[in-house]
Amino acid sequence: MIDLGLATLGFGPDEVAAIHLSLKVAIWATLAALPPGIAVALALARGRFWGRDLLNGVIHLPLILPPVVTGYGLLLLMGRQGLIGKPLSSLGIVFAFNWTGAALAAGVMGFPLMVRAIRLSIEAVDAKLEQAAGTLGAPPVWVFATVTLPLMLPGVLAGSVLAFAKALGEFGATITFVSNIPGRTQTLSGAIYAYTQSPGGDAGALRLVAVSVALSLAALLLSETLARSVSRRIGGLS
Amino acid sequence: MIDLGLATLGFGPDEVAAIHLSLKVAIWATLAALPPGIAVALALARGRFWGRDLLNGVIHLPLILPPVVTGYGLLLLMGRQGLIGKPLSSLGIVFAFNWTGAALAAGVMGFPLMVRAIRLSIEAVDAKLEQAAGTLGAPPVWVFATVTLPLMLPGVLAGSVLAFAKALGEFGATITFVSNIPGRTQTLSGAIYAYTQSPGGDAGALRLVAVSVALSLAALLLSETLARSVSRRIGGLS
Amino acid sequence: QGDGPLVFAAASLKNALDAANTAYAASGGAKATITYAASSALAKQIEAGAPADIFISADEDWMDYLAGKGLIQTTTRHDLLGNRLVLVAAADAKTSVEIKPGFALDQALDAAQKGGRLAVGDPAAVPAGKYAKAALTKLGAWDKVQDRLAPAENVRAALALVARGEAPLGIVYATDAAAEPGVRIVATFPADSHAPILYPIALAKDSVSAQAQAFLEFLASPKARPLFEAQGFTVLSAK
Amino acid sequence: MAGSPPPPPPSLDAPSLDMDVALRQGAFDLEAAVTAGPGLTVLFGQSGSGKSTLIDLVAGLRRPDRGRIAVGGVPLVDTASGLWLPPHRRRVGYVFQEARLLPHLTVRQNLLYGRWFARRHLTVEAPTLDSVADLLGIAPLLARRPAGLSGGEKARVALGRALLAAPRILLMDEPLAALDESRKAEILPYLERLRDQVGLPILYVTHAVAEVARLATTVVMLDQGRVRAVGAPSSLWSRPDLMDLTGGAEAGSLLDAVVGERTGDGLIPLDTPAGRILVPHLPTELAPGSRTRLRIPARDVLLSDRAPQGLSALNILPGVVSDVRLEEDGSRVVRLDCVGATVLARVTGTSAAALAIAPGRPLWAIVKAVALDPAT
Amino acid sequence: MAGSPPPPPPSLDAPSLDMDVALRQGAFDLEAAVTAGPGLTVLFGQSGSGKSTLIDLVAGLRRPDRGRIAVGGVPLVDTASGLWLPPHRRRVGYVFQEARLLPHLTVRQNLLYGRWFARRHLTVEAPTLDSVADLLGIAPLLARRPAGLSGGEKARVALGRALLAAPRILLMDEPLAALDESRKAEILPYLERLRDQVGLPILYVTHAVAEVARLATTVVMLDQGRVRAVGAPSSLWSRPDLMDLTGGAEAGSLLDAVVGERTGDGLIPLDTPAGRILVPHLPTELAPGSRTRLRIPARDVLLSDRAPQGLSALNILPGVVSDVRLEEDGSRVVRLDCVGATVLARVTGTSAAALAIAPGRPLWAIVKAVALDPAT
Ligand SMILES: Nc1ncnc2c1ncn2[C@@H]1O[C@H](COP(=O)(O)OP(=O)(O)OP(=O)(O)O)[C@@H](O)[C@H]1O
Ligand SMILES: Nc1ncnc2c1ncn2[C@@H]1O[C@H](COP(=O)(O)OP(=O)(O)OP(=O)(O)O)[C@@H](O)[C@H]1O
Ligand code: MOO
Ligand SMILES: [Mg+2]
Ligand SMILES: [Mg+2]
Repeated sequence: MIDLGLATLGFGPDEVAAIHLSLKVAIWATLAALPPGIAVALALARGRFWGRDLLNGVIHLPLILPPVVTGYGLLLLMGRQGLIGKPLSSLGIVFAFNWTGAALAAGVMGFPLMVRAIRLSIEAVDAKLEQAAGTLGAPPVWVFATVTLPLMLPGVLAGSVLAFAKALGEFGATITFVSNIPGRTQTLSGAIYAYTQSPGGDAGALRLVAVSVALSLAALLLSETLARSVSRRIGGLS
Repeated sequence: MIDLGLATLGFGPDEVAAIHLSLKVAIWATLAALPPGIAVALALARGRFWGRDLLNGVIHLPLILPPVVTGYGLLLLMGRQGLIGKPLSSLGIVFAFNWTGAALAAGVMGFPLMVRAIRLSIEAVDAKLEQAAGTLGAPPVWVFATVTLPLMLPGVLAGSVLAFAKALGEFGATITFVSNIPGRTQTLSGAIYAYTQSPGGDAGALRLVAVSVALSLAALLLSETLARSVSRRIGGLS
Repeated sequence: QGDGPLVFAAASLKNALDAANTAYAASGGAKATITYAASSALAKQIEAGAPADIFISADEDWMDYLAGKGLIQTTTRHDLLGNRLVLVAAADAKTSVEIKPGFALDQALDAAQKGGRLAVGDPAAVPAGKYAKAALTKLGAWDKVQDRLAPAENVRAALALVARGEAPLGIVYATDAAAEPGVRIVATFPADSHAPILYPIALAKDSVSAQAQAFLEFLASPKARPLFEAQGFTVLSAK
Repeated sequence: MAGSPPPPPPSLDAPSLDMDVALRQGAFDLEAAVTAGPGLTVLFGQSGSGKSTLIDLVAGLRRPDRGRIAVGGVPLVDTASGLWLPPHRRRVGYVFQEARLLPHLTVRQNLLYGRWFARRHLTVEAPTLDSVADLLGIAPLLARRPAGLSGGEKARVALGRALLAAPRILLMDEPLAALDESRKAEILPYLERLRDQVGLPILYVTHAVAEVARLATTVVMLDQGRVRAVGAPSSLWSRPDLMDLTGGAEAGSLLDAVVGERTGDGLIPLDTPAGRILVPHLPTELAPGSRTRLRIPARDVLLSDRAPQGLSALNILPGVVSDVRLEEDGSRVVRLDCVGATVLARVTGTSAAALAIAPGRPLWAIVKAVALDPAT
Repeated sequence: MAGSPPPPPPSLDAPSLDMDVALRQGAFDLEAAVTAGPGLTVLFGQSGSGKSTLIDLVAGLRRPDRGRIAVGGVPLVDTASGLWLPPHRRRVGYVFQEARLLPHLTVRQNLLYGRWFARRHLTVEAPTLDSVADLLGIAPLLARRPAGLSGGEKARVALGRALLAAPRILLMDEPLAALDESRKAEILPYLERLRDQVGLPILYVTHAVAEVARLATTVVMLDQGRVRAVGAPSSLWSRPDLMDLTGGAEAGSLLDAVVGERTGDGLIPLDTPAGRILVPHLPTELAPGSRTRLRIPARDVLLSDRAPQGLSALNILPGVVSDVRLEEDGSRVVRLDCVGATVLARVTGTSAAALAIAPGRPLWAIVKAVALDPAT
């Protein structure tokens, strides 16, 4: 992870760690959520299978439930003794008290936002173009990669930004799932939360809020620039 | 508000009140967020004005910040002593410790999700169709109402569902802004939170989680049905 | 909710206060409306003008915070309840630890689970965490475990970490441990190892409810005492 | 404007379209001055020559870099004074090259979309939904939505939508390209009626010479963003220098004509500058005395060195050769002066030699009556 | 299948398209059996008659309710056995009625899109990007994206894309409708070459009779979802019962012809069943000995009661009237038997009377050489 030179700006070592960790967690959460996010969005937008509504409901759960509940849920499922976590941990994949767990929690919380954005974009893709690509000999996977995916890029970008921002802001599920260990699982939000819980912590909280906002704005601007260049192309002024 | 007959299902009066309140809050939050949500989405999708990126950043804040911080922010801005809350309360509009405040908090938290979805849909509307409507004599507002709006309906629906679900799940900002007063500002999420905080409250929490999930699923199904009927029309099989 | 008082209470008091409230209503009082949330949130809301009549904090700090701003009627402030700090393990764990000065908590953790962590309330934010830190420091064990904590958002979350086997040991309130079948109390911290765990209560400065004083008195009365004790609290101010 | 000499107004009336614009888009550079009188002005030119761009400028869907446009004396845009009338206030009826139907509305709703804004401008003669739907054969489609329509059905709905909007000017970008002949034959007379009776100015893009011959009052020849020529079709189609645009194989002459009274054997005489020509039928709208135009493809004209006998052709026009042009393929395009009007004939080299064709030689042009049907 | 008598295979080869399908969409009901040999099969019919639907079925973009389709002996779909070959494995080159270009790719990328999948099927004669871009005049557009292209430019790119995909069958839905005459004249010979030399079967939708005459091996007449007739264009265009579809004004005869050696004066003789006919030029691809077809519009034929003298027309065919049909407009369509082939001539009532036209009367048909140019 790059050194942002934050220590020289008057941030304490735990704060610097939290900032770096937040970035790492948010980036990984977004990247890791992307493939399943696209797959689920595709299934929901195009699929006609049994359990479609159920799947739709399940991925919305993190949005519907208080984050603490989602955190408990993750603990039950993905914890060391959890239904999925137990077999995984015997494979050496441990989420508990690990930054990976924070990324998982952030990814799960951002998942419904990401899926919705991508799904909207998929639904806006003109199926006739995909048909045209098919008649030219492209098998469905190829059509997806060369036609559907580029055309749904606005949604993928929007979904990624939402997930990234949510990952920076998420803390209820994260702290419940992997706790708030400075230097290890304490993200920016966790650090901000800790400040807000002690009388007189407002100044510290505000400083970290500023960092959080700056990071998100950078991500936002980046995505807007990308989106603009994409739409300029498609829009025609070649 | 309709009586859901929940009392007969073994829910306590405070729980029944929380369920009713959650519905009320979520519906109002969604409805109230819709007009500004559409306006902001339109400005972001189509506008080329100074401060566009700033506006974009500001509406994403509730996503980026820990909900508690957003709640504090609301308290500072919209509270009885707040910058905006004070003049408003002299007009008789009081958010603090009122269900309207819960709706405000939920609306604010869901706002970035709603705006993103609507914006994606607006960007997918073919401007050539709007031009065609214009040549037929329709002034811009009319074109918006009869062409743009119907064609962006999928995004409006998706955004509303996200905002509604978020309103049901939101509790960090709400509890911080308007507290968790049973019968007054305690929503389902607040009640669930309170249960999770008391030893042995898991069963109670689980019961309310089930209600919350059921409500959201109903909203989801409704929106999917609407969306399907919309897209069936446009898609052709008349 | 009738004309009963509006009570802002720390979330961990929910079971006990709900029971007391019911008893109060049964005895003819106007049932109180009780809001449970983190003490920090409640204090800041009162600061922002929340119409609370009574504030019950989970620690002295947030009560002091409001007192400093002149937002409580200091004459009505007193410590209502006390609590004990305990070390817990999962119900089926065979761990046994004796708490004494210099005790090797880190080895106990390792014995139960290699590299295992100690679940606590976040010492930076949660009162239970602050008490735990004080106690461990006093007992000379803090340095051994301060890198091995699992700081949770609140006591209940810490408890869940232990109950789910994520952390082999945890430090929580006796009241929480008593109600959670998933955990077993391994040992209780000596009362003198930390500042007394107190739940101060006071009337808010702007209290308007005529019933507030009555409810406050009821909570401190012998009638309420067994209800608190049933949840594991020590009742400090029964008259 | 440089490169485009100001064309003479083709009619004595005030021009109904007056534009002089410049616009650059990508590598394409449009610079055109067009003054078109009332009636139907065809924009003619190769693919990519700027026809749709020009129409978009009139509709207000593109903005000129500089220049001005006025319709019927009403200025729509003038970059010098900063004037800009938005599209919805221009009252144009635009039939787009692609249909651009509103997908969420039924065919009926699409057709009636402009009606509300047109309500103040509706006259008793304004077409009704029913009349337009009947004309275009889309009555059975009214309850359908655009997605399921065939290509030609979409084109017809788009046409109907523009007609129903009570426009002040019609802009039609290849409106009939997707239609079959019989459908076209039904719609063409209607467009003529709009042009002649309703007096609606029409800007019309087409690649079909038959449509030019039948409909055009004026033709504007576009070539790579520049106006190559403007004028009545009869003059442009006899100009050898424009054959690259008017189409070598399609060369022919266009004669202005006045309709006469039907003769006893059912034929209708048309008085042209070249003489009287009999045709078997005319569009019903053409009453005696009205003006029309005949197109005589050069390859449909036979030449004879004597007045022919016993032939089925009724129309034999005497003339004098004024010009012979050798085509790439070896054939000759012969220009015959027939009492002031020009008739073009295409003959093979063999025939040209056999008939000793040279300027000054008197010959007879033989045209089959039915080849003159203005409906073609 | 009911309503559509099985047509005789138009060629001796194995049929390259064999379909017998039924499909209902909304109120529209398609039920068609089509057997077409190699060569170019035109689907002809009014707007909404089911042409695009039929092509979609072959491409696999719509599924028949029941029936089967095979191309070159390879079954593509058979509802009876549940066979379904997905579109990308059918190797069709589909030129859609709307261009359907991929908006995010450049013109070059659009053109080459199918190339990767075609790589195993490329022969040395397969067209290259450069050759196709030159043919279609889109070389300057290669770096552009579709959104800024004109209507005709889009149509040409779509055409090029299909040609470059090395298809096993070409499906073309009005591919030339948006193009100007000169562009068409460049593309038509290329399509002929594909048909004749490459032997690519082509299913072709058009409303233009000129394209039918020039290109069609077989014509399938569709009428409201049913096959009205199938056959060689020369037979269909002389059938009076099909005139509602073939177009009254467009009536004419189509003659099969064999190309001969160029004569001294540069004319090319074509041997037809009606006799030798001289034409001034042919598409360069037509070598002596190759087969082609001439279209003679009925209105371009003059009748004479004596062998004509001193006329520029070179082709004078003696024949005997076999039928006279009175048209709605008062003119007569005369069917002349010329040594076994049929030539149609349209004459006015006056001429018919003057020449005493009746079955059995010997007459001379006069056709201008240039009117026979197969390019028209
Ligand atoms: N999804 C649909 N639902 C209902 N009717 C449909 C649907 N798709 C096509 N049709 C109808 O089927 C008929 C045939 O359509 P098709 O596109 O095949 O016509 P076409 O012969 O190609 O006409 P055109 O020359 O106008 O393109 C049309 O009347 C059309 O309205
Ligand atoms: N946005 C753009 N960027 C670059 N070039 C453009 C753009 N829009 C149009 N052009 C070019 O301008 C030229 C004129 O386009 P226009 O659509 O006016 O042609 P047209 O005469 O209508 O042709 P067609 O008969 O093919 O429809 C074309 O060469 C086209 O590629
Ligand atoms: O779902 Mo939250 O309340 O933004 O962490
Ligand atoms: Mg165009
Ligand atoms: Mg079609």
